[in-house]
Amino acid sequence: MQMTGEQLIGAPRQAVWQALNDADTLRRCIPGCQSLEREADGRLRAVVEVKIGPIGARFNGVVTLSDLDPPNGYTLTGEGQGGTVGFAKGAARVRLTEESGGTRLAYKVDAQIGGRLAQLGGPIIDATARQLAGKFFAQFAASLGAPPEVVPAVGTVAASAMAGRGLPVAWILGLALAALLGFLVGRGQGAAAGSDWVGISVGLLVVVAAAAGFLAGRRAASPAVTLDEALLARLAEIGKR
Amino acid sequence: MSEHSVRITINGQRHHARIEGRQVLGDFLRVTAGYTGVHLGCEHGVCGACTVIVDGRAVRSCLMLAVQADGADIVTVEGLASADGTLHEVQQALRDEHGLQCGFCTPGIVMTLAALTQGSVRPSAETLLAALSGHICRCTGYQGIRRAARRLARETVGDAP
Amino acid sequence: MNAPAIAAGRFIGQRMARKEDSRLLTGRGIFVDDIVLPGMLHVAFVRSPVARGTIRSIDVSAARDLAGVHAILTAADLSRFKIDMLSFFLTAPEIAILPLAAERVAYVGDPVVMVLAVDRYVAEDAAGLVVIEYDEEDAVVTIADAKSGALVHPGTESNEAAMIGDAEDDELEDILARAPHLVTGTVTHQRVAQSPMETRGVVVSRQGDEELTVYLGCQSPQLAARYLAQAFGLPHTNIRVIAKDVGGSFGLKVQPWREEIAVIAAAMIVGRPLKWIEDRFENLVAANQAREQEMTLRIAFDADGRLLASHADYGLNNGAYPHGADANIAVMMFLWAAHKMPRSGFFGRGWYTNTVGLAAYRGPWAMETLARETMLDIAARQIGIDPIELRRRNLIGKADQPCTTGLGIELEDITPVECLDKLLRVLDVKAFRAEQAAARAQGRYLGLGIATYVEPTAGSTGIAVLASDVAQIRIEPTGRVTAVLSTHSQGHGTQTTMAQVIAETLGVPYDDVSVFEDDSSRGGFGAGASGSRQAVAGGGASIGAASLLVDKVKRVAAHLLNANPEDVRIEDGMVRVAGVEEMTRSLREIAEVAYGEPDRLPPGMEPGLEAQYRYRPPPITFTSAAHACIVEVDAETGFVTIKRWISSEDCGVMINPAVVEGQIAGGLAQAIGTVLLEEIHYDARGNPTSVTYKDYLLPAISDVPDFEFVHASTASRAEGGFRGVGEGGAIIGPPTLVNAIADALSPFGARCLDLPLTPSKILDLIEGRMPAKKSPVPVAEKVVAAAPATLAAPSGPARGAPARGPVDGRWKMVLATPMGAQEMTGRFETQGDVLRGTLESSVGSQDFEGKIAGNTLKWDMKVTKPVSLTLKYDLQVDGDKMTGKVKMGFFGTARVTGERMDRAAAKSLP
Amino acid sequence: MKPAPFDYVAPATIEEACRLLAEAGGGATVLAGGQTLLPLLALRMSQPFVIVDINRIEALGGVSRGDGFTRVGPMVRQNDIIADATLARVLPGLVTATRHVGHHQTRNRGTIGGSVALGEPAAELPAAAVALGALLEVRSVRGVRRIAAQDFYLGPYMTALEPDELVTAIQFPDLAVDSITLFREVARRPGDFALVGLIGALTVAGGRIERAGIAWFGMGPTPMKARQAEAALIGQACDGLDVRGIAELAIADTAPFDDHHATADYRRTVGRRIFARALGEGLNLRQAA
Repeated sequence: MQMTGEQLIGAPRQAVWQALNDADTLRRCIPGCQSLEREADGRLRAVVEVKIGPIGARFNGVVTLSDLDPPNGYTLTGEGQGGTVGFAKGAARVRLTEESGGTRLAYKVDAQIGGRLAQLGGPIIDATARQLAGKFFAQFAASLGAPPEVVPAVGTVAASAMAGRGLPVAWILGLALAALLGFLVGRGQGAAAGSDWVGISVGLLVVVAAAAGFLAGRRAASPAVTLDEALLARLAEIGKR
Repeated sequence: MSEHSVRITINGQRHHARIEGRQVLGDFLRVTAGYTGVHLGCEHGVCGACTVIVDGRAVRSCLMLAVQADGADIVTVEGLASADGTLHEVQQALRDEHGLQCGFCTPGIVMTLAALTQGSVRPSAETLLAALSGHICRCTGYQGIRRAARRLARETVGDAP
Repeated sequence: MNAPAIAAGRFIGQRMARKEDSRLLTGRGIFVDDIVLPGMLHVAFVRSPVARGTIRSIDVSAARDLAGVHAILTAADLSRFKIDMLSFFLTAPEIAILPLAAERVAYVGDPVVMVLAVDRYVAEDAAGLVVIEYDEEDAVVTIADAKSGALVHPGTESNEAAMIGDAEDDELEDILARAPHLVTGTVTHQRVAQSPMETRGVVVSRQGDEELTVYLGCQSPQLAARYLAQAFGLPHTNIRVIAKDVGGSFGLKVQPWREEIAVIAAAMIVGRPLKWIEDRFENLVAANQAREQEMTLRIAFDADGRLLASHADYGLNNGAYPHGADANIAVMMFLWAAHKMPRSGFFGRGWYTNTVGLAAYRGPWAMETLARETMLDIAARQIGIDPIELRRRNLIGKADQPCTTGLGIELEDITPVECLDKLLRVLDVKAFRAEQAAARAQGRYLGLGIATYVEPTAGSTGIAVLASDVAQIRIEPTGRVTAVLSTHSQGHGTQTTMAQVIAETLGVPYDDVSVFEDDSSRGGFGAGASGSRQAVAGGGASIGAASLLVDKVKRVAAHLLNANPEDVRIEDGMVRVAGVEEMTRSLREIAEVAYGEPDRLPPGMEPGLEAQYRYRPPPITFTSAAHACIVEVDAETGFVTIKRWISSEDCGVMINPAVVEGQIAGGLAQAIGTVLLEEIHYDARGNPTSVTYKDYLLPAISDVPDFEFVHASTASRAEGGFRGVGEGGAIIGPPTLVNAIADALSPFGARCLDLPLTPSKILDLIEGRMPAKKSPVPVAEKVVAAAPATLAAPSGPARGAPARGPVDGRWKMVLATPMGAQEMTGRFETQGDVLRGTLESSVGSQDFEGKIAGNTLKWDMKVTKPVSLTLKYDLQVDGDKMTGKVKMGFFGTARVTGERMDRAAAKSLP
Repeated sequence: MKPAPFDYVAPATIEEACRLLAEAGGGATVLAGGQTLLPLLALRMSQPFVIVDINRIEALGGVSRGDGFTRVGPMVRQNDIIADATLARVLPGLVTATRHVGHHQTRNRGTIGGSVALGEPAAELPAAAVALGALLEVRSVRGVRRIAAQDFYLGPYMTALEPDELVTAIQFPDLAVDSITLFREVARRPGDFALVGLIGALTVAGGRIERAGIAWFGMGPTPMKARQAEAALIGQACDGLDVRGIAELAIADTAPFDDHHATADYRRTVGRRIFARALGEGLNLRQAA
């Protein structure tokens, strides 16, 4: 799976660069992130816990920063092990350039998910990762004092609008997390009836599309998903965690 | 992980055991209690081979924890034929109609039919056949199973698939 | 020469209740998972989550520390055994196959680590703690990927696993080009899972150093024991395979495979009984699967719709580790086996991919019937002939036989035309067409599909393991009859049908006969269930052994009663002398004398009433059939309702019509699943994504209609007149249903050639949107010769290198044929450019003369058995190595490799 | 396919269950009918620290009539919903929908509350709750709150329920006696997930549609409420209704997807058709035929 994109952040490049390298900032911005520690030689070790309804897993992720070129960018390679449920891994190239109004962050990501996630989770993964990226971005921008991109009360977007959003750090750890939706940590009651359980992959794809679309805001294309206030409220609220 | 002591009646016999909370009922019946007629075909609630009667109702023993059956009365396929070996009506019907081949899915099918025909009022063929859609048989193409169900039904009308 | 339908006997032809059923209905069958042994440990596998790559590291420390874990094994631990994985033919595979992956993984689900623990729960806990790092590589998933992608098995020349036929045939192309009618289409058959309700499983315990008792899900304990003996290099008698009840197989359990072998090896290492029961998730991810093939078929007709020629271009996805590398020669052998087809050619190739390996599935060559019958219907529409009439014009009928097909198959008594006639006696086509027209007027779409086929069942040439079966029958001193047979049932009911045959032949009550076939340590070798062979091969053996006993009983009784042996009859367990009622004795009385009072027996007669007979069936026996199916397609939702299905088959003399119909019905249900429901999906990275029964849809009772049966029952030339019936429904069912759907959709001009026909796809066809197609087989396109770097295997043969030594001398040569690797010894002698020599193999030896030019050797060899053809050898010598190919007529081209045996012998030949 | 280790607790009261959920701090999973949870446990896609089994809580069962509503306990088994005389009279739509949930054997264990609380987007009961305007009573140590079903579903398996909360009742408002039930489901096999399905209830008075509640299942991330179609229907005369036009509006409120079993295109196309048929037949309109 590949993702490329760029985003203008309302903060000076040096600040963005520092934030990009500040484990604490990253931890706070990464959905479901239990811990994130910087080890020697730029490695970041993260534990991400995700849960959606009855489904959940704990991922151990390691991210290596290389080609460090402050304050212009770096390359990340990351891998997340989810034990029985599978793995996620990938690499991302990040560039920062100054612009009027702030810093433009551009990234190029290539990554995969494997194991039961890919076998049972199907098409959700790609979309989930993108959504997480977008999710992280809102957090990250907020952490830099600039408000996340304005979100319409009701976002109407197409799945295509998911492309080109997000930030690699979140995404790399998000890969681990991509297993399941980070913004759902601890949501949902586990009880269920009927033999409803296999629809998971299917549905997730769409909710992620919805969420990512919602983050994508106005760059919406033709109508695909309509979100109600409850979802927006929920997303906004999680956004604050 | 928690351990629990359970009292479960199986085919009229009382079983007292100490089990892990995570043990699935199907495993308890097969491994702990020794009723190997209970067959686990998919362990995710689709094939129906593990169906047993719990407190009068046909349920998937792979979709229940054993600890949940504490105090329950369970009947497995071993509990149907009479002591002298005479087959239960459902078993006889399946035998007469050649309703089985490899016999792996058979215990589940027997238990669903036994549960539905145990009452005083016989269900219709449609009812029995609808319930049998919860069982997968890979051998027979269902011909003999359907004949047996119709024979056991209140009236023998054709099913509407 | 067709004998009239056989009048039903006392037991043969009767719908006897099955002997298996009382135990299976009361939960007292014994399946592998029911076996519990003292000290038994449970196995769970850690499997690769990537389809292709190398194993960077394996960390089992956390898993090993878990309480209840006994041992954790990897390929390194098993490497102490030399294990030879074998094909179904018990020949060595073309590629190296290990029970556990060592350096590389080749598909998602590839077993890498085994956990041995006190129970399966703990074993799975520990499996989750094993950490394996992989360097993932791009996966080769589809046939198209295989043609252009990296090597699935580094060290091989290409991803081509097997090849048959001919890429170019100008003469044939010419006929096709000039034909009045040319019909072309590509039929795509999805990958399916055999999906027996009981998954694979094994319980193994080691006795002493080298003795093994193996409870195994299999299709023949005898074949499995022989397989294991060869695989582990142990004496056959040291291995006892027991398989009392097996919950279906359909080809999956035809031979032990990587997991079973790994568990058996592990049991030898740890010296504790081990149990592995495949769970359904493993079964759908990692058990060998079937079909996934494509055929582009071109058929030429004359103006009257008579066949002129055909060419089939065929591709078969073998996965990474097939049960036997395969280009499925049977597909080509039987494509036109029942038709007047003047000229047919084909080019078939099997491909390795990073998916689960190929295994047999009920009617492994079924693609030929699917492709032919669906294309014949398309042809009928295109030419403007009724599809039934088109078949009548081209099928080989009674009057045309005996004859030999283009591929050398001798036909004497196939009966597809008779089956079709019988079918049409119960199906009023005219009335249906009227109903169809009326329905269409109301926007309802009915369709009628018809198909015919012939199925080779028991054979006794070509495949060594299938050549014969044995029956050992005893009339016990009690008068009861015990038979030990080399047949085996995974639902077939051979304990019932063989007992019927034996009771009929002996003249004893059915209830007095007990059949045993579940233990390799009693009875003799036989392949058990495979290729619809058991009625013919097992039935023949049973009749043979029972007849020997009848003869002996007559001689004993005649001697005791002073009667003429010809006047003695056995009826219902009583021995009677014609016309002398008071001389009647029970079989028990005779048996007691035979065993206990040798002095009262005819002089020199061996005591006892025991007989063994090994039966070799005719070289080939055919079952024929014609089926019809009527469907209604809901044009609003694309759902198909099957309204009627009639089977008209000729499986010869029926032993038990209920069992016969059960076999056909089971096959038809699988056919319905194949056409409408079942599909194993892989994503682009080789992840299987139909890994539960909620995504892999098997037919339920509501998907299968009531079938109607018509039986032609003409006796075959086999003992008892049986023909066999196991696979037919799964072979003829798919085209019958596809043709019915296509007929219903004909107003939309839809072609239904891409299975499965899901509601979504059917709606696309109806509304003219082409469904997303998988890569079709390009017509006879050549394999890319100029290979990318990855194709240049390090150990690859040095092509075109100048000969660095003379060829003269003795060479050890290996011929990679569709039947597996064949070893031979070659002796070569050169005089100038003349090459003379001899090839010796276990079969015999043959001289040849040819030419040598530089390092290139060429010669032809005529072979007459099993069919006559000319082998064209074309080899290159490179020092002490020899590589090249041999063209084997329609068997295609096989790779040849050779090694010099005696350097010294060089030039030393007289 | 064996569950990973967990602690199992089976409280006897709602209060105790809420306390256990609060203590677990998000690490607990509630076990109701278990017909979805058990497979997830077996596949180890669900590995909770604690399983809180609510099957022994009497107070979570039973069907009772209130003033203008019917109260259904979340632990009422699906086959008991089907067999319930009261529900057959006052909520025929719920009964019809429940007949399509899973198979006989799973409905013997599966509960209405479990299905409604899970929020499987292709399942019948969450859509029924939305279409029939159900109100979910939710309890935790922090207190009680009521959530309208239409606000409850945020995404697949993603609901407004907090990790420490338990659904303790489902209340369905009474429908007018002459209300019309719409139900259609298209699935590969009986008991399978809907490729596309819809459920609705219309109240007709004096030939006009007074109230309309319609929801799709299998057509998006949640039960998809056909808002635009509902709005268009209310106040309309039954005669001469533009069924196909309203079907278009209904489809506009869906967001179907491609998967193994059907394309998004298929779901929209067939959804349009079954909606028109259901509505047409429901109102006995000739256009339908």
